[in-house]
Amino acid sequence: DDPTKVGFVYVGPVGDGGWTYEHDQGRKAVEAEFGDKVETVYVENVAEGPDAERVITQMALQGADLIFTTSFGYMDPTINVAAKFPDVKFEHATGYKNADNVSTYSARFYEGRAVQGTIAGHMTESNIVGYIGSYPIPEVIRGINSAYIHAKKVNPDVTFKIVWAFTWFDPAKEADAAKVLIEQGADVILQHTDSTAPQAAAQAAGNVITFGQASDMAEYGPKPRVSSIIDDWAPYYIARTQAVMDGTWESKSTWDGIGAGMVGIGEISDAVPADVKAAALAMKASLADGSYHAFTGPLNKQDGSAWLAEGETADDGTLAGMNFYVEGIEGDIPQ
Amino acid sequence: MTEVLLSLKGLTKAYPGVVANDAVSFDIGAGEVHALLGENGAGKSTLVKMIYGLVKPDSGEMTLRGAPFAPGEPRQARADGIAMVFQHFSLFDALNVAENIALGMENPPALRDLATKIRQVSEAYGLPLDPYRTVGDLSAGERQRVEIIRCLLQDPKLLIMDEPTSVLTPQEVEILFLTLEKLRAEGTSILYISHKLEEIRRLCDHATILRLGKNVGECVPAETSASEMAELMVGSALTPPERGDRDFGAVALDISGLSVPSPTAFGTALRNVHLTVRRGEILGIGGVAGNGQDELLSVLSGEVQTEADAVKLGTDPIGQLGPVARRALGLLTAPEERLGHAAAPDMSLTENAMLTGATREGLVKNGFLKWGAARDFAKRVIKDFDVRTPGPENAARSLSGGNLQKFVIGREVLQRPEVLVVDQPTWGVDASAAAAIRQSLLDLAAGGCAVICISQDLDELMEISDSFAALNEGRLSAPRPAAGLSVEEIGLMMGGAHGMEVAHV
Amino acid sequence: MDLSAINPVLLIASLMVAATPLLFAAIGELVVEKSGVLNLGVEGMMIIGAVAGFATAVETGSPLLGFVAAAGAGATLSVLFAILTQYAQANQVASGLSLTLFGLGMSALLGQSYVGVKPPQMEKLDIPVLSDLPVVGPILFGHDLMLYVALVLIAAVWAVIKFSRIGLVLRAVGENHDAAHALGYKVVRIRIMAILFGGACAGLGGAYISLIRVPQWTEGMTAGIGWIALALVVFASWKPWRVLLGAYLFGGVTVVQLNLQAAGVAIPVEYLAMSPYLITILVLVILSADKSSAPAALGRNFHAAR
Amino acid sequence: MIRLEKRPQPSRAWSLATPLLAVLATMIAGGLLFGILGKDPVEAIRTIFWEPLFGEFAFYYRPQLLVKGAPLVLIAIGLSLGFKAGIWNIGAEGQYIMGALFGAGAGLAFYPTEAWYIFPLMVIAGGFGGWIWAMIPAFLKVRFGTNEILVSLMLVYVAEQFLASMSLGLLKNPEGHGFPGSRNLQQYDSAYNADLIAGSGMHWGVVAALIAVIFAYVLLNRHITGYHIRLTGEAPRAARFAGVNPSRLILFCLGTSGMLAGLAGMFEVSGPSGQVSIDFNVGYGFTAIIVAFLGRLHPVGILLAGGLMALTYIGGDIAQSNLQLPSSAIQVFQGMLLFFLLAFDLLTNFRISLGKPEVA
Ligand SMILES: Nc1ncnc2c1ncn2[C@@H]1O[C@H](COP(=O)(O)OP(=O)(O)OP(=O)(O)O)[C@@H](O)[C@H]1O
Ligand SMILES: Nc1ncnc2c1ncn2[C@@H]1O[C@H](COP(=O)(O)OP(=O)(O)OP(=O)(O)O)[C@@H](O)[C@H]1O
Ligand SMILES: [Mg+2]
Ligand SMILES: [Mg+2]
Repeated sequence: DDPTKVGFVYVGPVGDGGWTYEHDQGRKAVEAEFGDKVETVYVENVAEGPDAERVITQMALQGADLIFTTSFGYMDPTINVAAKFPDVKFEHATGYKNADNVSTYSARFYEGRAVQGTIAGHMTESNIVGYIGSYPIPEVIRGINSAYIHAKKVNPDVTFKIVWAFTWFDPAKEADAAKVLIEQGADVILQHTDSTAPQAAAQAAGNVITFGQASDMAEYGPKPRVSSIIDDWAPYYIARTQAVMDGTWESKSTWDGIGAGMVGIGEISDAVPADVKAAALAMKASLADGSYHAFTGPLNKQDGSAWLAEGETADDGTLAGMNFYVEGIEGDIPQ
Repeated sequence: MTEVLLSLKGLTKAYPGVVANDAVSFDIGAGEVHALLGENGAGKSTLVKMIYGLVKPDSGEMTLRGAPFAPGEPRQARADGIAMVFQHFSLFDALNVAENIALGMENPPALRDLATKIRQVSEAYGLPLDPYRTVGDLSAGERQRVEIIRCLLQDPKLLIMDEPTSVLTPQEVEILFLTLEKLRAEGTSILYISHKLEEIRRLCDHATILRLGKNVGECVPAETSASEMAELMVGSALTPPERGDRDFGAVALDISGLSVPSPTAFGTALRNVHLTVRRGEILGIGGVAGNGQDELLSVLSGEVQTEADAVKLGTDPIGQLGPVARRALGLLTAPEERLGHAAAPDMSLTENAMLTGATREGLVKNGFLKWGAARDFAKRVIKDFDVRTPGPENAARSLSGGNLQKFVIGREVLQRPEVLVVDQPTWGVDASAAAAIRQSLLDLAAGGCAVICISQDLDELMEISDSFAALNEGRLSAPRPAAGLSVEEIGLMMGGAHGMEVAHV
Repeated sequence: MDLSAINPVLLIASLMVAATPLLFAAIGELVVEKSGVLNLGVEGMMIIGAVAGFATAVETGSPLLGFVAAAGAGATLSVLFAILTQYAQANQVASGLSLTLFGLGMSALLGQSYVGVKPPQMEKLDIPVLSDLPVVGPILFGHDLMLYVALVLIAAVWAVIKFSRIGLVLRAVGENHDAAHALGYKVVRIRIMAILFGGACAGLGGAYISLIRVPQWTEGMTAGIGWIALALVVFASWKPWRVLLGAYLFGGVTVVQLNLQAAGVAIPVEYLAMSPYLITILVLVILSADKSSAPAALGRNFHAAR
Repeated sequence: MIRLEKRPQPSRAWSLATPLLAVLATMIAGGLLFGILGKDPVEAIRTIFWEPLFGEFAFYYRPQLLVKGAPLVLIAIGLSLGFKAGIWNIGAEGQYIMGALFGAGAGLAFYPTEAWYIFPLMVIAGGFGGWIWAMIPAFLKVRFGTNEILVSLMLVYVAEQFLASMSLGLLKNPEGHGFPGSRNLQQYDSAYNADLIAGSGMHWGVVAALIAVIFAYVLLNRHITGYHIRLTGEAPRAARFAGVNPSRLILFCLGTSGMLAGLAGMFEVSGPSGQVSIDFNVGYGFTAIIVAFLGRLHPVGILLAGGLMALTYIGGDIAQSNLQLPSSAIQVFQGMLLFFLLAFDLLTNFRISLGKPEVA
């Protein structure tokens, strides 16, 4: 019988080396897994808004059984199209609107940030950690908070210098941002932008460590890149495709982390001392088995007001819309 | 005849729709001053461009001192000792004199040595020049000097001059002639193009006459009368325009104490200009190009605005009015530059009729254009002024220079102006059409219109004007009755010879 | 806020790096505009240079060969512009824009297999002793070869335009093409050479981004630098040394705003991010009084039989 | 030998034929490119040009052509006025953004009030936003002679930053769980620019684009302002002589193009797009420049060019998903289209002759 048709809508080019690239790796994994039983199609560089709605519709019209829309901005278009094609299943990444035939899925990257923060706190000698943010949205703020909390935990003297690039994509600017942070004393660079420009800047500077973002960036190991957070969509995509084939697909919201394999922690390199590596792996393990939550009280907000009491963990709603720094981080979130 | 320097045989060059040169043959002797005569468009410039290697002949050949000569580019011609002063200056306004000259030379010395050399040569030939001045700031006469010195520095065997005197005052012409005679004495041949027949009679040893691209005759100018030469050029006899008696009425246009800074980087400022024209009067304004003619016309057309009182139409101050308002009041103008100023090259004649006719001919209503009426107006101009064109839908660019000029003048004349200002009304127009245009100006004046005619053609001014004034570096001499003015007086009004005294620094 | 965290020496050294792609592209465009041609396709030529340089460097292992290839690629793309404007008499603004569109697409096609690849590194010159000097060491002697090449290029273009015959002819052609033609200069040929030079320089600028400043290849990575280069030429009133000044100023504003952010200065970030563009506009306004040096024939096409 | 001879006047026949030739040549060259990329050239070209118009799902794509083409046409019409007069507004993208921000801002200011006057107010605000943004380069050009190409372009980057800041701040949806982006105007009846006939793609922006085409046609052919615009472009000195005030013309052309770009942004944000977000703008302002030239700055030409461009976008996306053609190949294809059009334009103004010129 007919192969199951799976469509992917990408916001960037598959060659961006980051976000879209990893989604496309997931698509390839689906093809590898199911062979002739699936047919995958994708359209890249689809702008959010009416173009997205048109491309999603087009996939639905042309017989897709399952469509993954892989950018936050595709949320309303996905919902709109889904209403017109009740028999097609939709999967929207990073959003919060569901429907009978629309699931949402996202990854708890902040768990990875917790591991990074642990390593960063141990490794920094200047006690200055540089952080390159793209736009001040909950996703990015969550990462900053998580990294900070865990760096602070192992190194009370640590401070974060945060630079907002105000762009998703401008390698030259990212490189400049990394250089500026290094010049101002940072010896650990965390980034929430997808290019390897900061890695290269760190390498050029010498004694600075970095982490791969979105993809492993192993080519910069063992140093500056000492580890990485990898978006690994393959298991999810395979599982959801399987569900459609089996007729067991149901609408749900998925927010998976290290435990489910959606967030991968890249090989921790030998540039990290054994005890630090052990601490990081322990953190990873406790996050993976659920014995520890990255946002566990006592935690205060930046203004000193109480947020989480001793032992209390953050609820997903607050995390999803996080728009504040935790206590200790300097500077304001741009509004 | 002496030894032949350059011999032309059957040179032919065709452009789409015109044969610019049709089997032209003649010889130029060594040390000879050879005139090339012909009406506008007869093919003179084309011919000399072929000698200079700028234009390739379709057929025919040249020999230089007996050897075949076919320059592929000006560089080769220059290497063979040919130099040329262009009709339209080939100068670069933003560069200085020395740089301009270096550009016209094959192997110029270092700029500093060149500057010294320019000073030497220019003084030796009585054409003083400061090598470091920016060319854009020079007067027309000085600019021509740059061109001439550029040639002289190369020790030319043949010097080609395409209408060199049209931009000079009589005194400057005198200096130029002394230079040319000196060159002739040194054995340099000169190929000299001019419309001024008296000059040619004085200077040239031999003349070749072109008509519609063909060599239609030769003569020894000293032994031929100017009118004989003119008839050879035109192919028929000419009738001069008639000039009826006129009475002057009230003052129609009054300019007093007008000073305007130069609107462009390389323009001329107008300084304290006074003039009045009465109804029925034709005021001729002479002067060498670049002495403020363009600027004066802009001030009158309304393109450049001044203090309200500086320009009065009758008694109304109009200095602050724009072109449209002035046209409405009856002050019409026709600038010198036909393509791009008086007319838009790529637009049809109908559209060009709209350009100035909109107001007075009622071609606009509530901002909407009446194209039908515009077309009728264009047709009327074409018919009344004998503009040769298939119809009003043709682009202005497709007309010959003379025909477009007739259209431009006709467009203004037919709008029944109270005051008409024309700049170079017969520039590039053949003799009979020129006569028609002049006649129309005279008729207009006879009908009570005040006319200001700015021109560099002194003969034209003497022929039609009642009073005469001259522009010199933005200053206007006091108008004097035209009748009885001598050439010397006119020359002095035009500012004498620029920089007769050494250098103009 | 801690302004003392900003190290002025390092700031100057890194703004020099940030300015270098601009320098290459702008000095090339300056030569093009001096010849009277306005090529708005700088962005397209830069990105083609970026991908060609990157690919070549990766394949051959030599960043220098990469730069050679980048210059070649930029020049090759500019041939299209030359054909359109010099032979087909097409509008220069439209031709330049189409060049950018085409270059962006083409580079993405060519670069598909180079995403995520790490290029060979260009060694810093590290002149012994000199680069260890305090202050001047990192600023003057601690850079890669191409940064110096850019500076030499500025000096060379300045000297050629000011003192040489080629420069004189170039200026003449940009000033009055009809007169230059009448004197026998090959206007079209000279302009094509200038366009090719501009393309090669833009290519170098692009490769500097993909091989040194970032270094990596991703689609669209020039992210508007080509447009800034165009603004710089006007900003510099067509004077080479002012291009240097302008490039350092623009690079400087960008680097300084990031420095201020990192130092925690309480200016809203989005306004800091706008500042390079706003300052460029401001300087354009201030300098627009000086019109004299604009090539008079800029943007006008030349057709010999006029 | 090949030589070019300038025609005494532009050839009408060629000016109609060259766009067709250009499309044909692009199909051939593009087919070649697709072939090199390992795709079936005929199938690819068919997918791009045929599928959206007459394919199986044309019922859906045809309205989409309107949705995609309308903003392009609306912006391009405005730009063409300036381009005709030699005034180069390259920053329509910024004006589009500002129009959207002003328009959406005006609508959201009333949320959740429902009233008939909200949408008209948004239209006015959107037009004003684009207009004011274009008046910056216009004013600087008139007052200081600053180059409008560069200023309008720099202002695009400024507008993008402003957009980001607005969608993260002032206009952020309070019910959006902290995510960037405004409320969806599609869910706010008084502000929603819905299809006038459901599913037709015919929203107010399409109507505005058609009105703009007619307006521009009348302006250029029947009205003195349009005549002055053309005159200024063809012969600036003659325009001054005719009485055109260059400063006023600059203000008019930049202002109108800014206003139309702003309207396009407003109609887009309140209709097909629905919300202001960081990446709301998708390059219509730049693509419209190409559309304007593709349509040879003629209103009807622009209408057709906008349709053609929309076709290549929609067809290109179909080709991507059906044939796995990379999106960059589509971009190259569009670049080629413009190249060929510019190159063939030569035939309108020049005659190409081989060998000797004929003599009449
Ligand atoms: N490049 C060209 N293309 C087409 N026709 C041309 C070209 N140059 C000259 N012509 C035509 O050739 C003819 C001769 O022109 P030419 O310039 O040689 O005349 P001329 O005798 O120098 O006239 P004038 O006294 O006005 O300078 C004219 O009809 C002119 O229009
Ligand atoms: N550059 C050119 N390109 C094409 N055709 C030209 C060009 N210059 C002139 N012509 C054509 O050559 C013809 C003669 O032009 P030109 O201006 O030389 O006429 P003319 O002989 O001087 O006439 P008039 O005495 O009326 O000025 C015109 O029909 C014109 O169309
Ligand atoms: Mg003539
Ligand atoms: Mg002549």
